[in-house]
Amino acid sequence: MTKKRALLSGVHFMNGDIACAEGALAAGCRFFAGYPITPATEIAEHLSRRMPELGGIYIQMEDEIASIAAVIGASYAGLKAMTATSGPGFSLMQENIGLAAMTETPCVIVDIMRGGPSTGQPTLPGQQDVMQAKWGSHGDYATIALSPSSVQEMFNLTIEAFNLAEAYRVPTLLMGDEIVAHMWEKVVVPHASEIKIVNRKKPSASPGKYGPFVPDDDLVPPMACFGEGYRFHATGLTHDEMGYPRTQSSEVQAKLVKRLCEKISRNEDKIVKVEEVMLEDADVAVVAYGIVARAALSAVRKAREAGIKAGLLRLITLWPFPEKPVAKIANQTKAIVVPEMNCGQIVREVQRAAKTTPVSFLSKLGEEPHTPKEIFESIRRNA
Amino acid sequence: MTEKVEPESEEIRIGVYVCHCGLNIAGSVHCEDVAKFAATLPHVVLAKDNRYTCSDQGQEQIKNDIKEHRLNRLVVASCSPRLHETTFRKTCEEAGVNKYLFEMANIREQCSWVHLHDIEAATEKAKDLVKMAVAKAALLQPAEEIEVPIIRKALIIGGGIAGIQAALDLADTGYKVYLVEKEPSIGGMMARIDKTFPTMDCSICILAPKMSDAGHHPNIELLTQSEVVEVKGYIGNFHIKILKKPRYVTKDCSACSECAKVCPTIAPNEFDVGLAIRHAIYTPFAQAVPSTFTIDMALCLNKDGVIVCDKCIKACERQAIDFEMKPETVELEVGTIIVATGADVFDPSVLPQYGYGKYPNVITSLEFERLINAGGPSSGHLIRPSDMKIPKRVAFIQCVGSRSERNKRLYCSNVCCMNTIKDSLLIKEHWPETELYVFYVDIRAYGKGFEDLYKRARKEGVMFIRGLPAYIIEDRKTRNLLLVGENTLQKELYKINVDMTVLSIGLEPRKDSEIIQRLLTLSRTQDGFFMEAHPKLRPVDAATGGIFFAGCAEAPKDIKDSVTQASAAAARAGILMAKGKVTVEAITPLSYAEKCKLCGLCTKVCPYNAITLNRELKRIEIIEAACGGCGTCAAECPFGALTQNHFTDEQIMAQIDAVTEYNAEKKIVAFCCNWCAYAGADFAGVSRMQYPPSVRIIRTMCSGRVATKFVERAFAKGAAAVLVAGCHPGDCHYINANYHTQKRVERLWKKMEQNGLAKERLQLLWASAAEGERFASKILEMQEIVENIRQEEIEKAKKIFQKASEGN
Amino acid sequence: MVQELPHPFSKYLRSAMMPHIWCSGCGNGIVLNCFVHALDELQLDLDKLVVVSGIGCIGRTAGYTNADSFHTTHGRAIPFATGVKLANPELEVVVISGDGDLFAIGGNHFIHAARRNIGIKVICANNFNYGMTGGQQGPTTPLESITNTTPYGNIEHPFNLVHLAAASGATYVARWTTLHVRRLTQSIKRMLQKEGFCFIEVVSPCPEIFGRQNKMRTGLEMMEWFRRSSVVENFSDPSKAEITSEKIVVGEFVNVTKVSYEKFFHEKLAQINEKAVEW
Amino acid sequence: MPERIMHEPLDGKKVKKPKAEIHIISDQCKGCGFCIEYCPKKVLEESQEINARGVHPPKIVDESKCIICSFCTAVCPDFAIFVVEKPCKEAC
Repeated sequence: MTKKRALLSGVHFMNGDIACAEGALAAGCRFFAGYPITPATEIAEHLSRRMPELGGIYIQMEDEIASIAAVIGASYAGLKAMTATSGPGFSLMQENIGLAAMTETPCVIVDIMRGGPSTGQPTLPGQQDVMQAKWGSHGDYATIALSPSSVQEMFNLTIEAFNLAEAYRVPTLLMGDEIVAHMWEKVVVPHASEIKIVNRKKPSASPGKYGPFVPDDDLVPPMACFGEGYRFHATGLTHDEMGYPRTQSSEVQAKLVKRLCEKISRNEDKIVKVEEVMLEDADVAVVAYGIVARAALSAVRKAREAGIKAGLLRLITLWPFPEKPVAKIANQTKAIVVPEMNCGQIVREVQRAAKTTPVSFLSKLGEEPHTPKEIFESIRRNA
Repeated sequence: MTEKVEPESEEIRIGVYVCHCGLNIAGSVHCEDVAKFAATLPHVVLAKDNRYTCSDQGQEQIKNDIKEHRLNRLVVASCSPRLHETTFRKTCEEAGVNKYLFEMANIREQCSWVHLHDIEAATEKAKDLVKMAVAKAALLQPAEEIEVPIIRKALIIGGGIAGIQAALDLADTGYKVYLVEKEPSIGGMMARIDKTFPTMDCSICILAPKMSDAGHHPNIELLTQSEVVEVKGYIGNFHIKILKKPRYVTKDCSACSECAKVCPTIAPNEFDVGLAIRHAIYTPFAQAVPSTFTIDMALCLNKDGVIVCDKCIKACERQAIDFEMKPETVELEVGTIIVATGADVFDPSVLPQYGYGKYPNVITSLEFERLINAGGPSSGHLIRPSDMKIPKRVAFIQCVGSRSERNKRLYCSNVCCMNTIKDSLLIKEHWPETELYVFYVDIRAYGKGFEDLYKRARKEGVMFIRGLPAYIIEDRKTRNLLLVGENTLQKELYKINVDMTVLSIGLEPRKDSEIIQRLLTLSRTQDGFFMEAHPKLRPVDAATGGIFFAGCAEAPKDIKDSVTQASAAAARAGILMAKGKVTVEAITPLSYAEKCKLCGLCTKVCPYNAITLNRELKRIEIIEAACGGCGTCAAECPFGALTQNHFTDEQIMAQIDAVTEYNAEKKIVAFCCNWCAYAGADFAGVSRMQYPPSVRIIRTMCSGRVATKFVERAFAKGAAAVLVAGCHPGDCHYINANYHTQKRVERLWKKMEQNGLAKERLQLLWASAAEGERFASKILEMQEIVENIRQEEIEKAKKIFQKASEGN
Repeated sequence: MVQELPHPFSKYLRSAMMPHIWCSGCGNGIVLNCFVHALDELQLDLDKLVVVSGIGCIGRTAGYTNADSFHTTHGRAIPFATGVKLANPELEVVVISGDGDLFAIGGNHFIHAARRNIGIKVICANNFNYGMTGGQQGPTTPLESITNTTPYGNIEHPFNLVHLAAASGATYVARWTTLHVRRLTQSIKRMLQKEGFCFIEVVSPCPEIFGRQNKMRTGLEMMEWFRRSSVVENFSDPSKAEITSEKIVVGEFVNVTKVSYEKFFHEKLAQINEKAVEW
Repeated sequence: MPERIMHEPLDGKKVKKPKAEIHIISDQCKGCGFCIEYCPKKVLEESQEINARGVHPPKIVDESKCIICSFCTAVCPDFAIFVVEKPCKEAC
């Protein structure tokens, strides 16, 4: 075996897109279908070279709709599959993200957020898709969304995204932004053997008995793949546990949709990840995610130097929303500052969780994220 | 297309030779006087009489005179041009005179021999004949015969033994052959026969090898289930269109017959005359060539391109079945065509007295062949249909559909006698106890080995009874048959009880003969079989160049004769193709473009489609090679824009004028076609039939050449009577040109009636080359008119046809 | 009338889903019938078969065949199938869907899959309209036809599907009607044995929805139209393969050999991994 | 070949037709009538009975006429009819 064909390990200098791509490979992803779009294109470019080296499939589809559809197909055929895009493509994908949710398809969708709406600012960062990540497709369903704030995390969280997707049979979204995607940083890649990989549960029932949507106690059904002899059916229609359409039955509908949501909410504690910095004695807490969290961190440090007891709660998981960690800091702080590169999306979730604790929102739109100074000013105002 | 050649300016110098032909001519004509008279005629620079002009000395003399006296036109007064024209034409050519500058006066067959006892009249007539010849000679033009290249490929229509033999002979000679057969397999009638007479060979055993040779020969392309739908062009250059019906089975078929086994539909097998069944997908018989199966779509369940039943498709390992096959039109270019379309058999169900079709145990000789055939429905066991039992007493009835006024089949079918004798021996061979009766009119055992076979049959105890049964009565219970008739030898009635009766059915022309006739412009005899160019000397040539006959298409024949004729036809076709080119006699039409009004009449009347109207170039175009040389176009052209080389209007008018210059009112002007009437007149001479010397014959190639203006001219010049004589309708040497003759004569009759002229002064005669008698008696009959005609009548006619007397 | 015996094809159908939802006289059942008939004749390993369909009446086919099957969102059957085929080339992936699903909302996917020559097999039941939504004009609705959304007659020119497929690069293109069940079955067999992107259009009666509005009230009347008008013209020019009330050109139009995307891809894989080892 | 055929085939009786056994699953029938219309031997006709789906399923007119082409089976959209060949002991 030559170096080129192996998975990476050791210390590397790379940008976020490449880190994401390498993370996917490390996680065992062997199928990528995508469509060129700034600022996610490098992920596709990198995988078009790397996938074949590892015996995986890279294909560029005719559009993002086809890309996500192909990803779902590949996943049902047994491969870990991923696509990567940005706002406009993400919108096109919503229909089949819904299908993935409905058919409980393990797959990863990377959305490198840029300025919107519509074509917006292709080359500039944004955080305007985070609500779409939750509500993007029609109907009730649950997904998991993660938010990396460094190139290292682009690598780590991509792996995490695959693990969660496989564990919960759910489309998992990696909500990066233009800066983490294009920024070059040091990435420490552990040896493959040290990386934790989760694979989907295989059915224990024999083909005759198997029902593709009969859940275990964790509400997640074991997943058979095409060609394994189970001869099962899956559909975007409301279906019973055998996978057969039951479009006229209200109880089947209720049971199905509830489970799709609860298999995530019930496992929230296992899923949700946050980073807490200097929160033990904090009077003012900053809640941030993605690239903004890094400005927030230096702002918090500045505040401490200025004698203000500030802390940072960095959201790594956006969806399911880290309800409890936010509620916890709300109880112990006087105020919460939420800087976002949008007109206020996650801030509403924070307010909901923070209940009485005042939450002040710091919006930023345009070519660059908040400066530490801007966030510091806000901390001081709220101190 | 020939352009008018301007007559050479050089002075015309005619030499005339009057032949004594020993005493044949000199016996009743004063040849010296004739020669002297000739010398007085315009342009004649030399006139001689000699004993035998056709002898070597005679010819030498002519050659010398030509050089010495610078002769440039030649007239020989002797026998019929049909006999010696070619001889003297050669003489001319050897002396450097174009052969078309030679003319003959027939003073033997049509003068001395028919007026043996009236030397004066004969001599006068001879002078007239010479005068006519000289008049024409003065106007003769030199001509070159054109050459047409011949495509070295042959089309053979009909895949019976004749077609197969002809195909193999030509293919072995090295020519490409297209063998067209409308049935799914070649083999024809011979494939259905059990044994052949007189040798008793197994028919299919000797045929099958030839069939497969034809099937595999690199030079032979088989087109089965195919029919000729269009024939264009002419000798050496035929363009053929063939409709190839789809077989629905591809060449991949291995003839394993698995498909037939599963095919759910059945029908009687035509090949076995319905005595055995076949399936919708089938091959007519085991040895079929090509062996590829075929699907009878009329029977198959799959209609309108919808496959309902796919059993055969599933059964076929080679996947050779293709319901998508469509009919295709194959286009061929060939130089020669052999017509070997064979014959049909007579349908005896039209004869109620024999109860065929009503009585199960009355069968035809063809059905018998299938019954007695080891490969047939009863696998060779002679059983009678009613109870499948072996008959103890079998009768054969001869001449069923032959030699019969009643059935309008006057001819002998040629094969039935021997076939019956053969069949009777076959029965005796396997079931010696069987009582056999043959009812006949005459037994015709004329061929090699036939008589022996006939004797054998009689020795074996076959009862031959002369006199056909009047009727047959069937016993309802036993299904036995009672034959009742008169034994014409013993002059007594017979009533004979038999278990089975075989009707020895005759052969008749193919029902679709008309189609072939029309496509190839052939002619047929009264019997309906195709007519050869000459019954004795060109027995396998059609009247149309490049087309030949083989087998029963021309007349009923047995296998041996068919094969013989096939090889002959192949040889004849081979000769043409070996030469690679053919010359056409320069008697083709000549057109005066400036007079042509593009009415297109000529294109309509031409029996050979040799004239086409080119509207773009505003002219007619003549294909010399296709032209038969009948001259009908020239006769029909209303504007005198067409004439015929070597039989120009001027030349014929000159002949008429020559005849009518003196005492026209005592003469009959006769226009005779070269092939029938003129030959008939010759025949009258040969058989020394005597008739009045008043007739003067003008020879045309076909009576179709006789334009109304010729007749009018004759009357205008005061001729007493005019005779137009040609071949019998249907026997025309130029397909149907003489129909136009008839129309023209009828038009003239009407005109004469309207003008109060005695129409009997114009007579139309159909006389064959063999009917000298008929010709002679016609002249005799017309002599009446000549003698009784009144002067006023003649003058009246002169006036009425005045216009015709002016110019040409 | 004996009834104990099971239908010979029952083993290819999901008994739980039978009877199917299709109307009386609808051709979808015939398409399904011919499809399983072909499977039966080929003795295909059902464990290696994946049937994918989109939205529309015929979309239910996936659910009815006793194999791995997936009923995707509207128009997305082909890209889904593409993912399946590439992920596991061992699988026989068949897309069975309708004219609206494959050629209106899914049209882009169709032409690109054909262009790439992905080894999936597509059967389109063309019923000339959107049946499931009650009969609206679609990409194959004939000119002047009446539908719920073309009450004055259709003014849009329909797609010639075989021409489209051939032009897009399909390696096998055929059209039959539901009356040509034998040829359709053979055609499906041939298609299943081929490499690369294949397409069969099945002109199929929709008496209840389309027929009703266009003077063909029963399946029989529509089948009669097929019988009356269809002409088999194998390998004729796809651009001339018309469908009119007078003439329906059916037959096999394309049957060529061309390396499939997945085969090509794996050849490349082999090559580059060779190189990689050399490095 | 042009001859008029006047005699019964001698081997006509020898050809053995397979004996069909037609199975109609009445309640699965939706009454489209394809099997009746396109049967090449017109073996079927519409029955008077009304099945579970409220339509008239086909009924057999003359089973002996059936040649087991099985077009009815192939053209039935509802898998409601099929034909098997009777084992020989019954057939012959």
